[in-house]
Order: sequence, then structure tokens, then C-alpha cells
Amino acid sequence: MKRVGVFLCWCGSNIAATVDVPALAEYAAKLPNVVYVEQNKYTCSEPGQEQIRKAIAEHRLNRVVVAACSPRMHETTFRRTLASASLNPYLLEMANVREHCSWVHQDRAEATAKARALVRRAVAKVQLARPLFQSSIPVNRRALVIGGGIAGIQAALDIADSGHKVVLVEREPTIGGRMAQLDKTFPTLDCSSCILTPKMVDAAQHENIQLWTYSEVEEVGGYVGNFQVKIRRRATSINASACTGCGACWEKCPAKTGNEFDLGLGQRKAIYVPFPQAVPNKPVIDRDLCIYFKTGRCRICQRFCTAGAVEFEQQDVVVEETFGAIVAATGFEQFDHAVYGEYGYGKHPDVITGLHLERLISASGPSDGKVKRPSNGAVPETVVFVQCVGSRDEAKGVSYCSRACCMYTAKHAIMLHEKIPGVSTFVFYIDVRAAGKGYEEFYARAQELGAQYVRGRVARVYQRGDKLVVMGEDTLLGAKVQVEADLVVLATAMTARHDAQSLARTLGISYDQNGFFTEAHPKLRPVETNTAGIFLAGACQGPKDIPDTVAQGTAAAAKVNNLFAKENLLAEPTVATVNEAWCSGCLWCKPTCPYRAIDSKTISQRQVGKILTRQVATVNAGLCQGCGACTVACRTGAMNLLGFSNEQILAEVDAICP
Amino acid sequence: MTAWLDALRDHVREFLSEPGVDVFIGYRAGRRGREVPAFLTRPEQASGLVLGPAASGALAKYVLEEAAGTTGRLGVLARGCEALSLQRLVRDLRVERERLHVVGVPCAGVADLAKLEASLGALEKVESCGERWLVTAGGNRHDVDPSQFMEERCRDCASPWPQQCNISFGQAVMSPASPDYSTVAALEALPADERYAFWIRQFERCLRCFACRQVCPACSCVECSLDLVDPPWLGREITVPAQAMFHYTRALHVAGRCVDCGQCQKVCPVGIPVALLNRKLARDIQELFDVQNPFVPGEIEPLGKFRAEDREEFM
Amino acid sequence: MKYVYYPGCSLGGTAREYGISARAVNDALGLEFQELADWSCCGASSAHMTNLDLALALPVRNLALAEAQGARELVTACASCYQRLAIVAHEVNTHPRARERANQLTGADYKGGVTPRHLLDVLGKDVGVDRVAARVTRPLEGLKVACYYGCLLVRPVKATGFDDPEDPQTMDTLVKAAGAQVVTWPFKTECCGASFSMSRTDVVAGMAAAVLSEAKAAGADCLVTACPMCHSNLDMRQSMAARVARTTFNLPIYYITQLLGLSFGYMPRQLGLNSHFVKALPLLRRLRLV
Amino acid sequence: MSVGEQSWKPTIVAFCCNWCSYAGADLAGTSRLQYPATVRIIRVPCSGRVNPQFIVRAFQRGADGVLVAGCHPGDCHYSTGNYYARRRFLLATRFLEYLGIEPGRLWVRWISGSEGHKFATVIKEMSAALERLGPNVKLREGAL
Repeated sequence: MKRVGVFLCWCGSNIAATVDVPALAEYAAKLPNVVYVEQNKYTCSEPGQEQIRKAIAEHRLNRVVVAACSPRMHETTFRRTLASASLNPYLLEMANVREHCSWVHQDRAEATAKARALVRRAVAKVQLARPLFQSSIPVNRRALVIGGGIAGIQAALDIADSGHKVVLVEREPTIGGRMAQLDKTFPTLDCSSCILTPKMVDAAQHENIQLWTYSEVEEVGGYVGNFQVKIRRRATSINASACTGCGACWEKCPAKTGNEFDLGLGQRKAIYVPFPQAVPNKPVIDRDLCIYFKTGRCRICQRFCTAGAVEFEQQDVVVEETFGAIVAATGFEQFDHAVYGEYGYGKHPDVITGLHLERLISASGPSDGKVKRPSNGAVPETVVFVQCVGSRDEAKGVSYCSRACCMYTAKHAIMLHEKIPGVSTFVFYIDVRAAGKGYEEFYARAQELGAQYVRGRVARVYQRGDKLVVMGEDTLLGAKVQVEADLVVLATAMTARHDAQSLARTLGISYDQNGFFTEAHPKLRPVETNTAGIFLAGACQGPKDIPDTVAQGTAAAAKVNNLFAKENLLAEPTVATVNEAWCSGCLWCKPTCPYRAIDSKTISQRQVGKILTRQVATVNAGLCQGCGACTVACRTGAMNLLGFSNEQILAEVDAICP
Repeated sequence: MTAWLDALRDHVREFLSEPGVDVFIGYRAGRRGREVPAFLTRPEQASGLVLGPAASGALAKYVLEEAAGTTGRLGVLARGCEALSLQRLVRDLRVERERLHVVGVPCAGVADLAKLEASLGALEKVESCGERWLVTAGGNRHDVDPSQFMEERCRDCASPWPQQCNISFGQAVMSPASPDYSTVAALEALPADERYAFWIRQFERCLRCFACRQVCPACSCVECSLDLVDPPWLGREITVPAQAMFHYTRALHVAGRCVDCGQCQKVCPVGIPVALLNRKLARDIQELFDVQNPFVPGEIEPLGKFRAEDREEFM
Repeated sequence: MKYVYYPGCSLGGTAREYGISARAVNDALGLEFQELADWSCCGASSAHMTNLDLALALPVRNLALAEAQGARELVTACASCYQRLAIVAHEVNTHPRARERANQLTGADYKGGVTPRHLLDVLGKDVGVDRVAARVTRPLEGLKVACYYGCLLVRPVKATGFDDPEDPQTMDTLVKAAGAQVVTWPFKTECCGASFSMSRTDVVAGMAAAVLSEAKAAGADCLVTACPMCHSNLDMRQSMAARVARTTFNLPIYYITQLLGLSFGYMPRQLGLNSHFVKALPLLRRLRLV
Repeated sequence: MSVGEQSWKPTIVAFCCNWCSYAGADLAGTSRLQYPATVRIIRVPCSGRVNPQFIVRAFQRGADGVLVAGCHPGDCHYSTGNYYARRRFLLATRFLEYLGIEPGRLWVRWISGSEGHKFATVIKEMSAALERLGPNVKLREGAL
């Protein structure tokens, strides 16, 4: 016998102001199998929940409907309430009369009528609810960190320090990422290398970390606790254990190209380490550039390698590994500001980006730390910084603020004033955003040193003789301004990696309209994704500076450790299930399953005295995430989804219609 | 008499002599000029095999009953549509391909026996003779133009020659490049209300005898959802909307798997143009999902896969 | 190629030479321009500053006329007309309420099916540089031209969009096709202050001076434009701009159609080259182009 | 037209996927966006869970319109469910039309969790379109 209790929440006046809750209560009492109806000011409050527990006991309720807010808000809360009253938590159904009704409609009569339909639906569905039980999945306590920038390094170290094995995968030949390219960091002006390099070395030497550089994730299968990941380890053409990193090979290599690490400002060879502090400090051969790979002749590096470490015949290897958790820390790219033709980037060599300037200032950069004009090598006397190139510009760039640019521009101005006595610097800005510990003071220091902040956009940069003319507007003075500059530095936006969406699809996580990976909740679950077991760290989730990135790396590691603290995970029981008597074994359900949770098995059946064996589908409840795509592929309806069964949805349709 | 029939009989005789063979399914002469399914288990029965325009049934689905609970090999005679039906059953994992011995034969269309009987009297024998049919009916022999008396489904047959057979007899025939959807297009040209009225006129005649389902090679479920009381997909009430639901569901269930054998329409006792539903879905599948011929069973059914760049109409 | 053509008021008045040279070029290239019957002012330069209804209704009236005559495009040579028509066409196509309002005001039933186009766009895309080059009989060798697009022609991109708003190229390629040399300069799309041409000549003189100075600094010996506003400002106000900048410019301002016409072999008078404030012919004579 | 007919409001049954469209509808709520009280939502885990039979069922039971809403292609929480849904409903929309149902009765839309505005707009537009079409009688129990 079904005994349904209906609990109607007023949500203060949030619901009650628009929906006539007393009338709704009267209506609900007449619905089939409803034996108890109650109204609460706040059903989710402790007294509200206590009322439910009491009613379950007193009225022997075995089904509960709560008409309140969205189940996405409080379904877990009320499930717990049921459980604490010894009722299976899946015998609950919520009617969303707040987000879907009282908040979006004004007419009281209409809203109340709609609320009646919503309650009717919930009552109809809950009748067909069955007790469900969570299943448990063993956890493989080994983590994969994708991306070897500061976020990935931090996450890997924190996981490894907790005693769990980590594989750190990096696409480039070295870890270090963007931070390795920077000279100093704001607001303390620590040398970036000095604080990063030890961490890179720690990561490489940690007994629990396997460092796989020059490698990429190709395929991800499985589920939380048991991800199967295919990783392509690209051929470095170097035997890493034999190589001593002596450098003879790249000294002698005749093939040159612009060094990506220096953004093309310096040169590298075909066999190279990206920068002197690279980890691992072993070269790789760029096969697209290498003369031997192009023509079959050369082998100079091999001749000069006394360790015999050059192995041209190496092949890419694809390895398949199992992990319990994955941290995505793939970072960002610079906005392609070629769309700002008026700033003359690419046309005038003295228009550069902030990252270029980092390389120019860096003591280990192509100019040995001397800031020179790319055009003629002269020391610049006047430098103009243009903020928000791409950021906060819906027409040509992205709508968001890239967060770090205001501060790194202040840093650049400070460093230029320190390096070049008498330099004048101008910063064209929209707003200065200096929200962070010590940030405002840092910005003030830039101004004290002489950086002139001009509030307004730059309209045009053009060459006049040897100089760059920067035309802009000072909106505070309401006047047009012109600066003759030697160097123009663009603060380009931080954007998602161009291939972030493809990685998101591989991982099965979502991304926003800008291509940044989406966190499970913007405030409360900032490093989790909607896919259990996959976490985010750093700028792949959105633009951020180094302190925030490191914090997120640590946070993601904490989440992984949290997961690894358990031997088994409890899996949601709302999964697909097969009625074997109905299943024909056609297995057309199988290709629709994204988790490879469906397989076939042989069953025996007694039929007219004979034992028949036949194939039927079977679902691995640990793998199944409960999407239900298979249920529609099944014509018989032998494949059904617990919690969203065919019977239930049909009953809901019947109940919700007029 | 068809030239290759003796060779066919010899082949079947040999087949039935092989160890591990359970049955050969073909046609034998029946009463009133009919040719009816025959289930041969002994070599000597092979001489009774016939195949003419009067063999208007479909053999493929009998394989299911014969295969259940047995392990031996099954021989089956297959014309174009029957060969596709067998492929369908194999793809739906209802029978293992290795168990089947498919004997392909050409087909130039089967006779609409009711129509022949109506115009010529009680049938005694229907034979094909070159391009013509020789019909013995009402005590007389008639030389008949097949195009006058051919079953409708055979007129625009897209698969006259059986594919993927173990052996075949007779001369191969070219298949048309694409199935013919002109009947679908004609109906689509009507205004919505007229189309609705048309279908309601069809559906209200439905007896829900399920003959269309029983005969269909794509409807081979152990249990049919339309028979179930719970969940009430269809319900027991006989109303026109429920009849519509039945036909909608049946058509969608075979969408992407229909082989256009036309049996569903042929067996309908009240003449509902069931195949017109199947063909509409097939045409759309062909167009929307770039399927070359939706009636030929593929590796994965078109609704069991997707392409990220599939047509987007729902933004 | 046939087009429905919207002349606009300027091309019969202050920019008469633009009008006649445009006809000459179209004839030479076999473009058939059919004047929009019963056309009226587009409201340019003043309506959108003073009365929004007027700014909406005037262009829509003309667009509706074109639509009713079966045209899908409406070609104009005036940059100002073009910009007003394009902006309003964009507006009524993106805001159904604006279309309703415009139809209500004009009594027309404009459905949004007409795309305004500028003559430059037609010459660049439909005719193509190759066909223009093929028609050249007197290459403008030695002429150093600063192509001046002004602010109206390629902005806003949403409404116009036929060329890059910061570094447009259509006119450059056409001028090159005519055999002249194009200078690289930064002020292609700077404003010349035309809207203040009458009310604030002081402002205009300063802005025009900036444009002319940059052109001169880039090595140009003349400017070419496709806008009557720009033309009158740079031509008529050039002496005033020179006084402000304390220099002399002596930069003839040509319409693109005048230069093309010249290269096609037309006589200066047929192109109205005799009616400029800054004498247009001496430079051409010096280079033996006339 | 009588007064009763004028006050007629359509009924829309909406199947919303839990992760995107249901969340989008929630966001419309938290943003207090107003839209007609015509829509009643049935929560499903994924648009790939929506069986085309549910659609006809709703029409049978008196719905004037049906909305199927899921995550944008590429954004499915289950990575691929909406791609199957897209194929199924490309077919089902055309099939219903073939049976004589007006094309505007079944809508399929991709609405993300951040598109509260889109959810409200779709409901407004759909309600207006259905008001123009009038009450659905086709396939409706009791109407035949």
C-alpha cells in the first residue's frame, strides 16, 4: 500500500506570495494515495525536516513529496531526511514550485494552477519509485595531472606528498609552463625562476611522481576511481637515461628556428632544450625541422654525442594506464591580437606583447635582460602600455577581464623604471583592477616611480619615422592625447587553449562559451567538474594570476586526496537496468553508451521443457552514469533507468497534462 | 519452368545430406495455386521445392523459430528482400550468420494472387515463362502480363538480387541506385490538415491484429513493448489516438532497420499503407544522416550513432 | 550587371563631379545603374542627431521603394548615404520593433530584403580588380595616392562590413589597378570632422589638417576618397587647414571614380576635374597624365 | 471569438535535461525572469533519455505543445546523449509533421545551464506560437 506524504514549503514568502499554498494543500490531499499533507514556512529548515521525520513515523508514510525549490538545490537534503527516518532516500520526489513557478510567474491563479500540475506530477511519479541502493566502486589511488605548468606541478606535488602515485603529463619537452617564461612576479618582484625552478626539480625527483613530458592524453575511458587513459609519449629521439645533458648536440646542430619559449625573439636548434633550466634537462629533436628527418642525411648531433643517446629510430608510444582521478591543468593561451590592426602588431616590430617584454627583461632571455627595441636594438626612452587588448571588448575580443594584466603591466612599468633610468612610461587603461593582497600598493608604487596612467583607449598606433605614434583619448581630461613612443606593449587577453574544447570532449567535461573548463559550481565547487573524479586547476578554468593558480592546484590536490582517502566509492543507484526476460539481446543499446557500461551475457531459460541459452544485455552499475540514452534505443523497454523509469515518465506525462 | 530450379534442388539435396544440418526452408506447392513455406529436413524432400510468382510469402522470419533451442545449420531460400531480412536478423543478433546457409535466387516480382483470382477465377497454377506469366485458373490457361498483376510492393523493388548469400542461382539483376520515395513525396505535398485526415482514415480502420509486426524482420523482439500492460506504452483502450500511437511507435521502432520488404503492408487485413510510414523515415534517414541506402543493414544502425557535425536545427 | 542606384542629394550638388565621374566609370565597365524611382533624402548628417524617427523613416522609405521595385540591393556612391542606409537596414533587420515603427511612420511595408551597397564594394567585388585593370588605357604612372576612406564608409562593421574597419583595402587595390602608386599611411579611417563642416569650422580645420599632414608625411601627392563629405572638407577647407597647421599642403583631392575615369581614358572635363578648390589638374599635367 | 476562447492558454510539456536545461530553467527562476505559466517541466537526466513516444503520449493526454530541451551539442554532461537525441528528434519532428501534426507543436532546443534568458525566451516564443495555432486536437484522446 502506497502512503504518500506531501510537504508544501512556503519558503517564507518566496513561494507563498505567488502560489496559494493552503489551496494547494487542500488539492494535494485529494490526490491518489496521499494520506498526509503539511505546510511549512521553511521545509528545509531543521524544524521542517523534523516534521517530515515525525510524519513518516506517525502516518507510516512510505513515499514523500516535497513541493519547494529545485531538486538541484535540496534533493540531497531531503533524501538525507528520509534516510534519517529509515525510509529509503529514493522514495522522495520534489515538485519545483519555486524556481519553475512562483519566481517566474506573477498571476496567483495561474501560478497556483501550475503548482497543482507540478504536485500532481510528483505524486504520480513517487508512487512508482522503488527503494534504490548505492553500489560501491573500488578506487585506484593513482592520479593523472594533465599540464606541467605551475598549477599542475603544485597539484602533482601535493598529491604525491600525501603518498599517492601521480603521473604528470606535459605536452612540451619541459615542465614549467607560462611561469617559466616570466622574469619577475607581482606584487613581490620575486624572480619567477627562483621560486619555480625548485618546484620543477622537486616534481622531477619526487618518488611518487612520474614525469612524462613531450606526451599527450589521447583517450579517456572509464569513470571515477577507474579511468582508463591512453597517453601518447612522443618520440624525443633521445635516450633519456643515457643523455647527460651536456649540450654538445645542440651546439653543433645546423638547423635553426625561432625559439617558441622566447616567442621567436631568440633562436633554437632542431635538437634543443627550450631553456637552460628545463626539467627534464634532456633535449628533444624537432622532427619537422631536423635535417636528418627531412633529407636522411646529417646525423651531426649523433656524431657529437659521446653518450650515444641520440636515437633517430625512436617511435611514438601509446600507453594505456589506469587512474582514479584526473586533474586538468592545461593553462591558457595569449589572445590573437592580430584583429587589432590599428595597434600595428606584426607591422611594427616595436609593438610587442607583455610576454615578449618578459622575455626581453629576463636575464636568461634572448637579450640577456637588456630591454632593447626589436627594430634597432636601441634602449627605449618612452614606453606605452595598452591594457585590455582583447579583454573586455565584446566587439573584437572577449567579454571578460583577464585579471592578471593590470598587475603585470604595473610590474613591467616598475621594472622598466628600475632598469632604464629616465624612461617615461604611459599606461592606457579602462579601469585598474588591483584587488589582491598588496596589489593596490604595488600599483601605487608604479605610479610613484613615474608611470603615467591615462584612462582611455588607444585608437591607433602608427609609425612616424623612427617613432611609434600612439593616439588615444584621456577620458578624464576629455582630450585626445598623442604619445611618441619607442616601444608599445600590449596587455593581451588570456584565452582558453585553442584545443581546450577537444580535450574537454576527451575528458567528458564541459566548457563555457569562451572555451574555459566549467567548474561544478562557481562558488561552492570551484575545482570540481560535473564529471566525478575530474578536477580543474589554474587558468584552464578561467584567467588567473600565479597565487590563485597555485591555490587552485592545491585545492584540486586536496579533492583528489579526499577521493583517495576512501577505498571504495559509493555510486549513485540511478542507473540503467535490464529486464532480462524482455531483452532480446540485440544490443543496439550498446553503441549509445558513452561509458562502455553495457555488455552481453548468456542466460539460460527454461522453455517448453527445454533449456534455452541466449544472450542478453547487462549493465555495469559502476560504469553507468545514468544518462538513459540506451533506454530509448531499446524498443522493448527491457532497458530501463532506475529513478527515471519508463513507467514513471509515462505516469508523469499523464499527470502533468491538463 | 525456371532453368536453374533443378540445380537448386540438387544443391539443397546435397545440403540436407551434410552432417549438422537441421532444416532447409523453401517453398512447396500448396492448394489453389499457392506456393507455401516448406521445412525440409530430409534430402529426398528437395525435389518438392518450387519457386514461382505464387510464392508471395517471406521466409526469413521462420529462421527464428527454427533456430530457437537448436544448434544445427539452417538453409534458407532467399530472394532480394528475404536476403536483406536475413541480414537484418543477423545484425540484430537474433541468429548467427554462421548457422545460416543462404541460397540466393533472383526475383522479378510476385503475383497479387487475390487480384488474379478476382479477374481469372479459382487459381490452379501460376508459372513464370520468360517475361510473361502462365496462369491456370478456372480450368483455362492464360498468358498474363506480370505488370498488371504484380504485388504493389514489388513494382518499385530496390533489391531484386539477393546479397550476401552463401550461393546463388540464376542471373544477377542490377539494383536501382536509390530507393523510390515518390509516394512519400506525394503525401508530403498535401497540407498538414489533409495529411492528418488521411492518416486518421487509415488508423481508424486498424484492428490492432499486429500482423504487420509479426511478419516484420525488424520486429523480432522476444517481448514486444506494445504487448506489455506495464509500462502502459500503448494502453488497452481502442481509440484512434491510441491506434495512431501504435503505428507511430511501430514505425519509429523499425526506423533505420526497415529493409522495405513490404510484407507489413501486404499482410494488413484492412489495407493500411504501413510501408508509407517506413519509407518516410527511411527517406529522411537517407537525407539527414547521409546513409546511402537505408534499407541495407549497416554496421551500426543510423540512430545508434551520430556525427558531431550532424545537421543542427535546434539552436 | 544591373543595379538599382540611389544617387543621394550631394551627387547632384556639392559633389556633382562625383556623380558624373561615377556615371562615366559605370558606362566604361558596363554597369547598368537604374535610378531608384521617387527617391528622397536619406537624412544623412543631420537626422540621426536630431530626430530618431526621421533617421529611421527616411532610409526605410527608400529601402521600401527599392524592395517594391523588386531590388535586393541598393547601390549608392555617397559614403554618407551608404552608411545611413546600411545602419538602418541593419537596425530594422535585427529589431522587429524598429521595422514596425518605420513601416508605421512611412506607411510602407518594408520586409527587410534589401542590402545597401557602396559603389566601391560593387567595383571591388562584383566587377573585380582584374576587369578594372583590363579597362585601363592610360595608367596613372607616377601618381602617389593616399587612399582616404574616412570614418563612414567601413563603420560600424556590423552594418557595413565589406572591408576591414581599421585597414580597408578596396580603394587601394582599385587605385593600384589604375596604375597609380598607393602610399602606406595611418589615417585611412580617421575622421575629417565633416559633420561640423558648417557649424564648427575651427574644429574641422584642425582635423582636416591632421589628415592632410599625415598624407603628406607619408609621401602622397594627392588623396583619393569615395565620400562627398570628406571631399568637401579636405578640398574646400584645405586652405584653412593649412593656415592652422602653418604650412601649405597643395594636395588635390580626387574622387576614386575620377582617377579610374582618367585611367580609362576620359577627358578631365568629362570627370569634373576642373571644379575643385585645390586645383586638380596641375599635378596631373606635371606627371603627363592629361 | 468568445471570451472563453480569448483567455485560452496553451499547455506545454517540457522535457528538460537535469544538467543544462533544467538548470537553465532554475536560473530563469533565480533571475526572476517572467514567462507564461504555460510550461510544465518533467526532469530527465539527459535529452537522450527522451523517448519520442513520450511526445505523442503528451499530445494524447492534452498537451498543446511539447518542448525537448538539452545541453548544447558538445556540452552534454554524459558527453554524447544529446547527439543521439538530435538524430532521434530530427527524425521525429519530420515524422510528426508527416502524420499531419503542425510543425510548431514539437520544439527541440539546446538550452545551457547559463541560459536562463534563453529558457524564458523559448517559453515566451513557444507560447505565442501555440496561441496562434490554437488548442491541439490532433491525436488527443477524447477529441476524436
